Amino acid sequence: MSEKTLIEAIREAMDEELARNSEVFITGEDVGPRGGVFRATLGLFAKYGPTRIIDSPLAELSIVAVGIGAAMNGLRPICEIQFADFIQPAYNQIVNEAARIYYRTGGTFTVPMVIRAPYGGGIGGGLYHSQSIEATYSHVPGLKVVIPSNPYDAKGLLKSAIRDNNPVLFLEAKKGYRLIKGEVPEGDYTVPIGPANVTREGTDLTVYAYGMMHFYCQQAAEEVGKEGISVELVDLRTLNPLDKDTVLNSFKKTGKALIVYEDNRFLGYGAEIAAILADEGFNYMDAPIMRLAGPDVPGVPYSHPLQDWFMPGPKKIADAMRKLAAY
Amino acid sequence: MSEKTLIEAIREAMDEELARNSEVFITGEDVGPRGGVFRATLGLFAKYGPTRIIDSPLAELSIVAVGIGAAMNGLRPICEIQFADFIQPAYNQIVNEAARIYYRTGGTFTVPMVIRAPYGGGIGGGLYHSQSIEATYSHVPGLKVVIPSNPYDAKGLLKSAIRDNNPVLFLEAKKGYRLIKGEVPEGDYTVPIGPANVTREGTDLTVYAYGMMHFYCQQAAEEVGKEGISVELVDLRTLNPLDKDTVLNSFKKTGKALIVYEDNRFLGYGAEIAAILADEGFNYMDAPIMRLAGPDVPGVPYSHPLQDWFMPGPKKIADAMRKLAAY
Amino acid sequence: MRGSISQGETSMVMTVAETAPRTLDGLPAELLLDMYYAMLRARRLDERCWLLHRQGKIAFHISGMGHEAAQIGIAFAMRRGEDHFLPYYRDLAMVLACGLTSLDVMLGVFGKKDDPSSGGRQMPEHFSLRSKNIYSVSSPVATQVPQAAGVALAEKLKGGDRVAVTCLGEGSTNQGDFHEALTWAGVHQLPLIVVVENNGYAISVPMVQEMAILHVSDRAGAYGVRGVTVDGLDPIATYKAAKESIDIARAGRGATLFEVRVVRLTPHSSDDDDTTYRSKEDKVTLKASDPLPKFREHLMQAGILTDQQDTEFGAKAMAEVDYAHQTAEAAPYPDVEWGAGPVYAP
Amino acid sequence: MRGSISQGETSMVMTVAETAPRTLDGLPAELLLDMYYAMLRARRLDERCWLLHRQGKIAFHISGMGHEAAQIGIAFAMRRGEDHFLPYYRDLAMVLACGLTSLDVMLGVFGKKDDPSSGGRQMPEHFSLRSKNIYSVSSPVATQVPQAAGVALAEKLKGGDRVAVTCLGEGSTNQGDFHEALTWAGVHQLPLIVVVENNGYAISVPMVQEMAILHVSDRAGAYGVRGVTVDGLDPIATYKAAKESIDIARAGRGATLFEVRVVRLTPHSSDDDDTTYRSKEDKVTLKASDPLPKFREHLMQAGILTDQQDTEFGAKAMAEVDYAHQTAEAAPYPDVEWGAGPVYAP
Ligand SMILES: Cc1ncc(C[n+]2csc(CCOP(=O)(O)OP(=O)(O)O)c2C)c(N)n1
Ligand SMILES: Cc1ncc(C[n+]2csc(CCOP(=O)(O)OP(=O)(O)O)c2C)c(N)n1
Ligand SMILES: [Mg+2]
Ligand SMILES: [Mg+2]
Repeated sequence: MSEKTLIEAIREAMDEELARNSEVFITGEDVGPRGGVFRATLGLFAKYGPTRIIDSPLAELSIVAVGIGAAMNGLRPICEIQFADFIQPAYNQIVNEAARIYYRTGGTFTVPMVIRAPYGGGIGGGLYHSQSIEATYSHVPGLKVVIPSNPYDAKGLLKSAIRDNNPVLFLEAKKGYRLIKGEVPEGDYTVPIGPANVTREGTDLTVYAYGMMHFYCQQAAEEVGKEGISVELVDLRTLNPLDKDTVLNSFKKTGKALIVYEDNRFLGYGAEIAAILADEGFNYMDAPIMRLAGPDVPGVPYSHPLQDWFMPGPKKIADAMRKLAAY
Repeated sequence: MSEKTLIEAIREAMDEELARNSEVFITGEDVGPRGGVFRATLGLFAKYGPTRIIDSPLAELSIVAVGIGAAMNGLRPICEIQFADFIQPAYNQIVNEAARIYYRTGGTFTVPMVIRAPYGGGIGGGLYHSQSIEATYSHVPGLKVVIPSNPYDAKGLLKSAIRDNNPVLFLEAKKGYRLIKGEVPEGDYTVPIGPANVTREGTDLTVYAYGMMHFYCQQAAEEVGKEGISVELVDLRTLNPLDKDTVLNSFKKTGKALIVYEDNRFLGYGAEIAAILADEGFNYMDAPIMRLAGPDVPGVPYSHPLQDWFMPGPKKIADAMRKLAAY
Repeated sequence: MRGSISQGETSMVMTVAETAPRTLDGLPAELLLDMYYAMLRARRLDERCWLLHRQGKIAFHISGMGHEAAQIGIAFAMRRGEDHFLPYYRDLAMVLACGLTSLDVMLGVFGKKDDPSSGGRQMPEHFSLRSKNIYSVSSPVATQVPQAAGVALAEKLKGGDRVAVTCLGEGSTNQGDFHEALTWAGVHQLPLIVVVENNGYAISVPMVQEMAILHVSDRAGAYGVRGVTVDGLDPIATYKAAKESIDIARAGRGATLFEVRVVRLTPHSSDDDDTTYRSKEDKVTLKASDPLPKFREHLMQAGILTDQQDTEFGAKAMAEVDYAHQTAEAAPYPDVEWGAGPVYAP
Repeated sequence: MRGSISQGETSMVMTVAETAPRTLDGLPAELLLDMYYAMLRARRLDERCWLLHRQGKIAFHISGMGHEAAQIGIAFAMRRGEDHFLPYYRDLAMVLACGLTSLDVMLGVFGKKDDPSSGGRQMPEHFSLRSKNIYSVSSPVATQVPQAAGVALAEKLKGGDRVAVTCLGEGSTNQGDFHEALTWAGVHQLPLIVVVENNGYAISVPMVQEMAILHVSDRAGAYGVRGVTVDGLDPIATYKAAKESIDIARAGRGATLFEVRVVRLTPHSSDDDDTTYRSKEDKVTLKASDPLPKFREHLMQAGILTDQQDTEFGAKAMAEVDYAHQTAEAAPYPDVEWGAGPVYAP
């Protein structure tokens, strides 16, 4: 066991799965000799060669579609999208194709593929290198959506995703690639796709988050904890299909919910959590269901005062926790 | 004033705007001599000729992108997408481009365009001729999303959309094209983009709907009205930006909310309405916020027993109303 | 779900008169008669679907009439049922040749439970059959083309010797999917045949409004792949050209953009009315291009096909179509639980 | 928002010695010196950005070094500031030539309030300037190409005589957007020039991995538009070819796919490190291709440019860049309310 960064854990998962199963291959822009623009595939080209690590043409639609075809023909592609923002040309292939093939063929064809994409803001990326896309894609039945919040989960969940027989969109908080560190066991283990994780027990309120925001929520919970506010923190991890039981059980305990996400607020992922709680958790509601999210503007602006204004972070989160606790 | 169908109202709006403003033109697949596969543009090619009514190549990305370019260069394109299902190849151009250009240029460029698309199921269209796409696109700041539920609004809202200086996604309930009829004044009038419409006053519960589902909700409300259940019905009409005041005001009155939509339930449009009510309407909540929606499967299945199983209709809606009223 | 249902289907054993010539245009008589029967059967099935639609018994049909010669020419050049095939909605003759039965198709047309393509979840003509490597037809056009590139890439990575064949209409080549697929095909020299069934129309839009070139195969030069145009009304010419392209692909020498010039004898689909964009005269000319009577004539003139044999074929095809239609009409609909899923594979 | 800020920028009035030759390669000396200065100034500004990045003063820069000759050749063939221009992120020299000032660019680089492209909302090099018909650069590559087709279509529909020029990298031609745009260009004979700045790499991926053709202009045949490849290291050759293409487009005789062969002298961007995919030797060769000293040499040999004139140009460019840098650095950031919108146009 040793401490690794989020991106190291991701690389290790791919490395081990490539070694373990010859059906696995990687394609995407600059994944070869360059090792990816974030270096997620660093060293893999040298180790596995050009038939396992394939630099794709600059064309996301085809990265996904070629992945779909290869998956239907018995391989397990890992498709890297350079930034989540650039997945959008592939939207049709993901939503109308990858996610539907199993259902539309009555289960006779499967599409075991992983689409990895770095998402999120706070890195000076402006409108087009900062996007959060989880809500849009979690609305798609047939697709699984996973976002790890720490290196241990990242490795274990990515391995599960690669072994899954369905298309999995695996979103990685790019801001956390080197910032988030944690213990990661050597060798094989998996974390199942599905279950959410109560990462902090508490009694006053429940905070739901994932990815980078979960990291910030931990800091904020720590902070308000010193003031006597007891926060229960639920790391959703798998956004679709959602672990509704864990979501509801925590709410039954605290009766207060704050959902934190950096995507635009309106119809962002937190809307569904709030809607579930307002229906199935109605009897336990002690306060308004609150959401802290990115504002409804067309993207994270570049200039740093504007970016700071946009992004939720530990301070804004702690304030929201205080407000809800005081309700 | 005379009774017209939904599609006649839509055609009339386009006809009048084409006559009124030479900047307006139409492009899309089969919009020319064929008059569109649903005949929305019937007769317009003969009247306005091939420079105003332009049959496009079979390529939705470009239908939208060419529209964006033409709009930036001073025209007002109406882009017809044959079925909402087929808008997805243009997702990137709509979301990353049309919706962001005004913001990303600091307001120096505008994109005054309308994208019309027939949406919704119940017409034997299977997975790919039945989709509801409003939630996905309503999550996009910078884009307006409009769905009329009756011919009067359709004509008035479409005219407003054509005159609007922003990209407007105008979704038309294809099931209602010929089924939904109503009085439509001759000549010019507009219905503003923005305000929701309380189409039925009631005291026991509020039902939120739009498009085809609003039509069915009217029937269901009528039905349960006979049983003494008083339903207030809110036709949202503009889904983004949402008229939150009307949404909240009705809820303050009834304390009970049912949101009806045919899109997949999870992260469908109703999630946001529920989330808003659970936050800003908390003090008025007398019952769980209920949603009646399409199930979370990858599309409306074709075979009619399966389609019936999928689609919400007057009966299922009436049952949901009864259940909520009885809470 | 179920596999393909073959019960009641007759096999295609031919009884060619002893005296008949054994080859024509370099092809054996048996093959030509098989091809002819395959075209004929597809046509009869297609016609029945139109009839059922007019009778209000089915909700939708989209047809391959006029495309059969091309499709059969290509199908017979494949290792049918082994080579990967990613069809589009007009490929009725081709999916039948590759392994779907008439009953399978009819079950799909009626939206019945035992439809092997989707169990009634998809619209008619959204073919698939896992056991025969017939991949699933989608409605958004051209999505299958880059998927076929992926199928071919996997084949290459696995060291297999199957080729991937995919079809689409000429209008659909305007989608970005087509472009991106051919780019991969060129860069990786994929064992891929992209068949463009060029019938001159995308619903109502004539080719001149769709692209400013005369031959879709002119697009091959943009990708460094072979480009071929053949007369898709001639099954023999199509067969030979397809065979060459497939052999090249199988030998690892790269992909072909394979254009077949065909005619669309019907409106676009049962929802279409083509009177607004095709004149009556055009339709008369069209009829004269019908590849089925042409091929019958050609075989008869060569003495390969006799009147009697043709009558027998016709009767056999009708029997198969009758059986398929009646069985499918009587078959059960899916249970409603089948709508609910499973959504995810285990 | 604001217009372009020109205060402090010097105009490009040239003081050519009486005795100097008046033409070279058929072009007037004034034009050539203007072009040279435009290249030089862009280079100096570009270099300053890299310096600022190394000093940690700016967060990001993406560069046009090596592309300047091509860009200036094309820009000077346009009606600059009138013809529609949809650039991409490497078009620094070209946007400067079309109407953005060095200060405008620097304000963008520093993310300052008065950045006329976006008011600090967009990343550096996401140029736009409404008053000069410079349309807005997006990050997703190639999206501007079908938009440019739309701009050109509108021009045609309005009966205007402006052409639309758009640029992208060779790797980006693999996007479906490119394909669909060229299809429109062919069908409607649009007044459109699609410039492909081919530097042989898409970040780290060499052209051979990107497409199986030698010249991007080979793609023109797929669309029925003109295809041209020129040496983009030669501003004069580029200018002449661009002029011809633009004249044809303006005369309503259709679009051109215009490939310029250039070199990328820097890593892809300030975030890139190209040592993993370009060898040291390659980089030496690269330097030898630098179009700026080449053009200087050419003009000097012809006696069009003198040492003294060159020194003056250099000083002027440096003064402009210093001014732009210092002014932009000192300029205010946007107020936070500017983040909030407006999101919708009134
Ligand atoms: C992405 C997409 N857009 C639109 C449609 C609607 N549509 C179905 S078939 C068709 C025309 C196809 O023409 P072509 O590719 O020439 O094939 P053909 O039908 O002539 O064989 C259209 C527009 C669709 N299915 N998918
Ligand atoms: C749709 C999309 N995918 C990926 C990227 C990331 N990206 C930015 S530039 C680039 C390479 C572009 O190469 P090329 O088109 O040759 O232009 P060059 O940078 O060489 O001028 C990539 C992959 C992007 N901006 N947009
Ligand atoms: Mg066609
Ligand atoms: Mg390049």
